[in-house]
Amino acid sequence: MNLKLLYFASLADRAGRSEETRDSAARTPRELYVEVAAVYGFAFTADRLRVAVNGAFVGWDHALGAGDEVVFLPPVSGG
Amino acid sequence: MNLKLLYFASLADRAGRSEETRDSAARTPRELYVEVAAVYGFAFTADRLRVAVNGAFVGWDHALGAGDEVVFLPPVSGG
Amino acid sequence: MTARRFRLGEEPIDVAAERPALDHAAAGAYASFEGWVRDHNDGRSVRQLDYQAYPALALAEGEAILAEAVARFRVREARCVHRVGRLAIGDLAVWVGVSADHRGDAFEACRWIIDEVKRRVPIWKNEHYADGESGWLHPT
Amino acid sequence: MTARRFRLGEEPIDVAAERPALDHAAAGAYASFEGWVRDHNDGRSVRQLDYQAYPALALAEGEAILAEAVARFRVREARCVHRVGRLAIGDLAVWVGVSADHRGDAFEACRWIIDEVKRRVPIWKNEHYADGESGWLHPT
Repeated sequence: MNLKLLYFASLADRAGRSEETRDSAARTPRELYVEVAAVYGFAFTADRLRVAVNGAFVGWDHALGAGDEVVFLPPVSGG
Repeated sequence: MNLKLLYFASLADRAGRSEETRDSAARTPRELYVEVAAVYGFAFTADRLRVAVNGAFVGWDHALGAGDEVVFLPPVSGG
Repeated sequence: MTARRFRLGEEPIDVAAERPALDHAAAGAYASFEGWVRDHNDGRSVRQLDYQAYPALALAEGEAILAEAVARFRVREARCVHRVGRLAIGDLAVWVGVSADHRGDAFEACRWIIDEVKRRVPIWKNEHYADGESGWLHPT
Repeated sequence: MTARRFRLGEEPIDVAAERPALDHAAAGAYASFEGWVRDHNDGRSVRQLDYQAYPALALAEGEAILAEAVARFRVREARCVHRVGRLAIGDLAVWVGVSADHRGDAFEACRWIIDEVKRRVPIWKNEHYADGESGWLHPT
């Protein structure tokens, strides 16, 4: 199914893009992160990231649906 | 000797004046406060007041000199 | 719907313009915090920086923090504005304002809000150093 | 001689005009406190109030407090202005501003300064109540 991914900060730098649409078999954010981390060589382990789907924080085993917007959030540094 | 006294807040209200020059035999602020408290009926005991001479805090047994400016300071309420 | 308590700002934050939202005749205390861009961090000389936000989630999470603050502390009102985009040394990066009847509550709520904003809101800082390097900060 | 850090103000306090004294390229944090005239105190409705100071000693004691704050806390600069004279509901009675490299120091110093000013500086408040009475406050 098609998923939309947004990338921020160092993840965007590493991926070389700020968004993409992927056709993925991942059923959860956990599976999706394994997939994209391998593609782009993301160094973060999942425990250092948070994940949001459609603009809200979710757990790593949240069930993904077609068309979902998925974001892996590296540690924040605002303020 | 002549001493100048300034009165603030409720002490000024009670004394009916904000300053006066007194010819007093008081050798210390402690003795001077007993004198003026009797004259004006000040209700504060000395332990609730601070005393300043010539613009600086002093102890109650500070030696007064002719022409000193003496102020008995009731509890403050700025801020 | 009430006015937003948390906002992202593309333009310089006008603190004076934010203040009327905090006025309240029963409020005797106002505490505020401002984060300014420093010329150094971790021993490196900083020239400028960029803040990037994930806007949809940053706005929702910031609004949730301000609502929590109003519920947790005895405050009358609380607001926060965070800049995004490029900032120079001395620029105002984030502002928090809190009004309350008593000063203890105003200080505690203000401190709590900036701590939570820094901990939870999806905003990232990219520092540009004097040596030409730059880097996104991801505190552990 | 350096500029005074503590002042008494006969006119409304212009916070924006006070701010440049606190700017510092190394300062990442600014905390401020403002005391506003409330419409009530101890269950009584307040219409207006007067602040009276013993100016010579208030200025000396205020300056001593600000110097102590700069010595005790890791701050870049600290300032305070306290109004005297007649004030109305909502008027700004006292302002404290502190800049520091880190926010914890800015908050702690700002809180300490307003606490010490309220405890030590010879300034008195006369509240005028809605029922026509008035009274000098002398907290125990």
